[in-house]
Amino acid sequence: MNTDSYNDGAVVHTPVFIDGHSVEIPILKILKQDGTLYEGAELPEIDQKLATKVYKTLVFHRVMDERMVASQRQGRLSFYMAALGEEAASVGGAAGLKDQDMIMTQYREQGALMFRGFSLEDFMNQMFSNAKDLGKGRQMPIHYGSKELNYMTVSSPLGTQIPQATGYAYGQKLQGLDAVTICYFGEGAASEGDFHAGLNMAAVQEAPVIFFCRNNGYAISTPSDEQFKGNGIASRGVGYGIKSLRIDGNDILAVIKATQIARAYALKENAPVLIEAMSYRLGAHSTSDDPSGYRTREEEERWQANDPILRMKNWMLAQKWWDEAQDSALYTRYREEVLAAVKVSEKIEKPHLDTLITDVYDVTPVHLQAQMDELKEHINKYPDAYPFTAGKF
Amino acid sequence: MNTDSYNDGAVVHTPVFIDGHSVEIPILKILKQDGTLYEGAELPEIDQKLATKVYKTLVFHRVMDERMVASQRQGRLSFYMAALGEEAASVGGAAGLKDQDMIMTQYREQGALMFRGFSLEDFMNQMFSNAKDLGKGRQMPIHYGSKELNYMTVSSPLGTQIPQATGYAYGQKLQGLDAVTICYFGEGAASEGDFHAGLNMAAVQEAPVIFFCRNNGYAISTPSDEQFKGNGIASRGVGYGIKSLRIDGNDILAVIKATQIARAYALKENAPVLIEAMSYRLGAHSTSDDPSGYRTREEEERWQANDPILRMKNWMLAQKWWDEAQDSALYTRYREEVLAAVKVSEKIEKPHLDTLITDVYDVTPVHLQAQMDELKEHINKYPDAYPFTAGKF
Amino acid sequence: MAQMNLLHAINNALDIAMTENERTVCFGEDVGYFGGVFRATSGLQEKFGKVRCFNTPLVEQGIIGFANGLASQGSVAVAEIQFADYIFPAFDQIVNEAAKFRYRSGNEFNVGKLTIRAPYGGGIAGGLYHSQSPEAYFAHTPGLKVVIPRNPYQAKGLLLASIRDDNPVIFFEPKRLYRASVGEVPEEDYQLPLGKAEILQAGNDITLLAWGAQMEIIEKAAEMAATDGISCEVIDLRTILPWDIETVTQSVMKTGRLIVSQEAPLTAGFASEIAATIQQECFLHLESPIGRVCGLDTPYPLALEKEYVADHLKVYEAIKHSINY
Amino acid sequence: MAQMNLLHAINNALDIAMTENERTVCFGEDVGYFGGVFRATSGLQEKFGKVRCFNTPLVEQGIIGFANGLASQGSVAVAEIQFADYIFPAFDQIVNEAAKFRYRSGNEFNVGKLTIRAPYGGGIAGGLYHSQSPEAYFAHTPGLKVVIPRNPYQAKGLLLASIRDDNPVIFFEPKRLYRASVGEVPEEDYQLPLGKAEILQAGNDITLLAWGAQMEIIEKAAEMAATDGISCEVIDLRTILPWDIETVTQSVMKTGRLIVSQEAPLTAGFASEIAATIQQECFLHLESPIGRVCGLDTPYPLALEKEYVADHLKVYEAIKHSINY
Ligand SMILES: Cc1ncc(C[n+]2csc(CCOP(=O)(O)OP(=O)(O)O)c2C)c(N)n1
Ligand SMILES: Cc1ncc(C[n+]2csc(CCOP(=O)(O)OP(=O)(O)O)c2C)c(N)n1
Ligand SMILES: [Mg+2]
Ligand SMILES: [Mg+2]
Repeated sequence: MNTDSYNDGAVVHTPVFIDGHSVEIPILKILKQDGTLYEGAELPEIDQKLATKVYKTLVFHRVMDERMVASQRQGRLSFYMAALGEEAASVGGAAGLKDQDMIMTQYREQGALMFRGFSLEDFMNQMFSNAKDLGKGRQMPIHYGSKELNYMTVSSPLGTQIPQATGYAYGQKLQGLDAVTICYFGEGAASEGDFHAGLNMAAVQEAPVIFFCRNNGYAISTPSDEQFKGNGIASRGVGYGIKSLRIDGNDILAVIKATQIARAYALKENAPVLIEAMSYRLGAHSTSDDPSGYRTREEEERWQANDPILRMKNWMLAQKWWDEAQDSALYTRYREEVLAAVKVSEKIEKPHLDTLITDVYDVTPVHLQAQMDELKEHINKYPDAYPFTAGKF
Repeated sequence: MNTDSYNDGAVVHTPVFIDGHSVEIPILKILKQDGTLYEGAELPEIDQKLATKVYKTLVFHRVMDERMVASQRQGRLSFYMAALGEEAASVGGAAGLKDQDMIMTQYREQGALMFRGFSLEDFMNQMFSNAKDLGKGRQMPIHYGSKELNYMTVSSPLGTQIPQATGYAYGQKLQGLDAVTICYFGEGAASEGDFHAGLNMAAVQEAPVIFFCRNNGYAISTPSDEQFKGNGIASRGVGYGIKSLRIDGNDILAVIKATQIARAYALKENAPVLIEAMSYRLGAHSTSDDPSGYRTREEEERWQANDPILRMKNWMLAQKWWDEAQDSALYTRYREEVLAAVKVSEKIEKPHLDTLITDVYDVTPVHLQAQMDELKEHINKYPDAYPFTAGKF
Repeated sequence: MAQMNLLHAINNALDIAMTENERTVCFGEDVGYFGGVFRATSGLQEKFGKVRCFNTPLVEQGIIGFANGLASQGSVAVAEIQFADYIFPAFDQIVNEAAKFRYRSGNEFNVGKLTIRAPYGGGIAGGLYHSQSPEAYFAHTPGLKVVIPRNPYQAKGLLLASIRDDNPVIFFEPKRLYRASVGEVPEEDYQLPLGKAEILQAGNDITLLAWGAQMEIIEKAAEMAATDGISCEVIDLRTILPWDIETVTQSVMKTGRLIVSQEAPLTAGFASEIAATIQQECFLHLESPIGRVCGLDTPYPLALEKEYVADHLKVYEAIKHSINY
Repeated sequence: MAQMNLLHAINNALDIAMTENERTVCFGEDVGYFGGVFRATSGLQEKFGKVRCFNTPLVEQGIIGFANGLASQGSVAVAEIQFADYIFPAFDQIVNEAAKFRYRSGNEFNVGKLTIRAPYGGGIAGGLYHSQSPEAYFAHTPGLKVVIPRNPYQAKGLLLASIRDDNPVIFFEPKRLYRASVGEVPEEDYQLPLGKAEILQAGNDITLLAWGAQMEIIEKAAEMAATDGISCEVIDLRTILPWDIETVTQSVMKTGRLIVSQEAPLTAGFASEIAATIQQECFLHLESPIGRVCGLDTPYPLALEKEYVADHLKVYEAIKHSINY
């Protein structure tokens, strides 16, 4: 009984407020921007093979974002969300985990899916909502998901994945699996009630879940100092009795390190861990957004100097695991591949009309089938009005 | 910009978790159970007049609870919720405020309303849902409210009053009033998403609101260690950047002191304060509950020793502001008054049939009036079936 | 067969579900050691351990969020919301998440293994917040199933079917009947079909349709009408979503008249959906307007509950009105 | 009179409301400095200061909880929910709190000064979570008003009326029309009545009823029908709750036929309430079943949006079906 024990703690006889200053939150940094390590820094478990995979994923991420933003500008794609400047959070998180771990994301973490090996075609087919999209063309671009790769399909309502991750991890524990769940979210989404629910329940229900907050300074136009007044998101972990860690989110080695130790801890202790990765959303919120309406170029430039991909490259070069020629070849290759893939995917036809009503339930109920039958009759009557489906069922 | 400044804090190069142990939360105690003060204790602003009013309110509270639980057992009342053993939290909170301050409660804080001067008749009329109930007989017993006394009508859904209190306080600030809002809730309700919303918004929107958590160890049958794993509720204030204070909730002087300084701070700084009062729900959750199904007699007995009313009485006696003769006379008088009031109120007739549809909107809409007309016709047809209203409209 | 009240029947169904599948988990506020404030989960923690039957913190959005995640993982999640009146904080997790989980992912993921139990309805002097019948709020949500039993036998069979059904199901339990409704219930496993209405009494003159605790009311009204020589066909809808249009249509084709009664307020309640559909399906067969006997369009009251509710007398009047139209 | 698009009209209404009463406050996600993601509150922070027009943290239940408190205090709270799809986390604060505030307190307190604005509806390739039309979820809730304008002129007049109305109002803005719909709007203050439908076109053969962005669709269908010699009476409901039964009844008494069209899925949508009520009110005057032309009973799709929506061709077919019944 908690309230019984309150007599055990410190007692005062004049009021003493506690506040944000009562807790000091250090930030973990391993890699400097120039590619050298901080003195005394402890590396994550990483060898050349893993490092190369991570680095290539980062570059692929950067290239795909760049190409897709351009495609959207050209009117080929309806919508896109880049992760410019904060790619290390998602790629490094996946790199610190095992393949059997579940990844639940907000939306700006496609890097984790890239690391898991989702194919370029799969990405494209989702974005072009075509017949080959695993999601059957039902959600807006960037709402990826893959059962095979243990990557939960993205859902637009913010924060909902947080208590879900707790439940998912609880199920993994129940089954005795060697697996945890990682749950990504932005510092904005952390304001949702679901955040509170998910973290508190994880602590109480002892779920092996890693909460990974990308604190990138903005929620669309809202700067984080209009989002909360506490010391970031990590300080909240204290209130839930959750082990918490703040890291430099642009430091790929810190991200991998943090995720690795969080995984080990969560699994061993059946307990959640909270990681707050400090970063900055260098690009627009999405292709529908223009940040010049709410922040300065100077601020953006300050953060350009912290590029996580360049930082890792500098390290790779220093390690002699990588060279400039390989680097430019990689960028060139990825650019060509992405461009080629766009051209293929944008031409693939739309999903079959029947997919409009499948998966609402496990089995299509009578009333819905009747609605489809009526729809088909209608389309047959006005084929010109429904050019993508007329004559195709 | 928050994320810019993260480079200013402490930096580490090997991971260091922060956790509940990172913040030490002392508890404020002023009055010992024997009625003497702790050495060095700072008294709240209190004179004999205020002290006497507070003490009388406490006794009235104890007596009314006792009588109403008995009335419920006798089948005269449908439902009741006592605050046995934690009366100091509500009475002391009201005593630390000014009359113009808004009080928003959960349900176990009738003490604050008693302090404000809600009449015994008003209490009774609410509980008996009769025609004189200010709430027009629409809510279950104990859902009091009074515009005149700045006491917001109680609402059963838990936690909803928390962001509402933030909004209310914001309005007070906007109008430039010398007034704050106090918001009571249990440690169970603090798990709701609305808690997170209300506290974070209060910090960000700079609202002069006092969040007053009654941590009484239980939410119905759920002990607080199955409610959260953090260090109580006060530790959460840290995460929101809210000044927080833990107090002995059975120490009336600590409650008044904390509320007084919280009010001054909130008003001066336009900022919220969080108070966590440690106490124990000595009685059943409500008259529908039987705690013997989930906790031990021994545990209850340990807490009986901390009776807040006895503690204040001891102080009053020591101050020579009160004597035993006065005390037993007061109990006797209140018992008689309550019993008499029950007898009057239970006989007052039910609210008029028209109150079934008034106050749904400011003005009754056509469709609702039509439903009422139809209902009246129906009742006229079957007067025996609706004995409380037939023939009375 | 044993005599069980509605609570026992539910407890028994949960016991069977937890016994047959060790991945079945029951949780909610006060659900663990204490067995729930109504005692529906009584004894389950003792029998299956704290990991499979437990208290959650007091946060409905968290309970259902957690349940969604757990179900998507492949566990069988049976979540309790303490009162249906308190389901609204979880509305987003139900309507935006659970209902759309399978569709939005192209069936990569689903929460078919989710069942949400919640006591609903009035008649217990509960006032605004312990009396609501919120089924219509969920009925506008493709992807959900909504089930409401009328008695212990139905409760056990429908709950087992709900838990095993591969779609998220909201199972509303008529709390007024928890102890009041007692009947023969087989101790062994059985299921009753979802999506199928049941004709309790065949009749020729008019169809009466309801669900849950309201069944008692329309049965009583049917008895009264019988003394006037009116033959009522009495139907229990049982599943609100997707509902059994076929059975109701067939009945109204025969009787030519329909009264739907629900506890919830009239406007935009589920009775309205039924009326809208049946006027379309049976247009040429209807001999009088479809009547809806419902709560008034107000919050659920306390002192005037008796006047407010759709009782048997109001249903009886509606029957006569329809017949004499 | 000025030419304004729907966004300008709303911005203009907010400007008037904030100018006339210094206790009027506008807030929501990104509403402050940036002026909202659709820019509906553009310029307001600059003009009225950060205390009266501000960003909130990203928490819809908090926004409405805060708004309830603020309104109960006597301030005029105009809260924005960024998309109607994200209103569900606030469902409890709306349905259990705002709607019942006055009733439960016996009118000691009320949140009449609350207005919730939210862009709603499809047609913008928004998929499941940027397309929903959730009006029916709120229509089952006594105590709320629900208002939906069809064009800039209506938007300004109805929004001003909503803000000034002494009841909590949910004001859904058809985001597809934000920039697409342009029209003459007086710069000065005016109000349009809540609870009153508007007959846009008188006709004799059939009544077409819709609201919001769906008005364009039924008007187009009416034009098509006109070339077949079918005379349609076209009505904009404007207020969903409480709705104008009288105007619709009068019209259907005259035409004998009714088609209701809504963007939302068919089952338990608000069209069902209308059909249920009108079959009752106009039973002896109806010459064919009341038709509902709605979205399919699925989540809102993306790739197949064109096929999914209740477009003018589907309405036109329904008209013919009704006439030829
Ligand atoms: C429940 C909900 N409310 C609002 C939105 C609209 N919205 C989409 S992204 C976003 C900002 C999210 O910010 P943050 O969590 O910091 O993530 P970031 O975009 O910075 O990666 C908002 C308000 C939404 N998707 N869901
Ligand atoms: C939203 C909501 N969920 C559940 C309930 C049912 N309920 C009423 S009181 C209570 C326990 C509250 O515990 P706590 O907040 O600690 O207050 P205490 O009773 O200890 O004073 C519960 C679960 C409710 N009223 N509202
Ligand atoms: Mg962000
Ligand atoms: Mg408690």
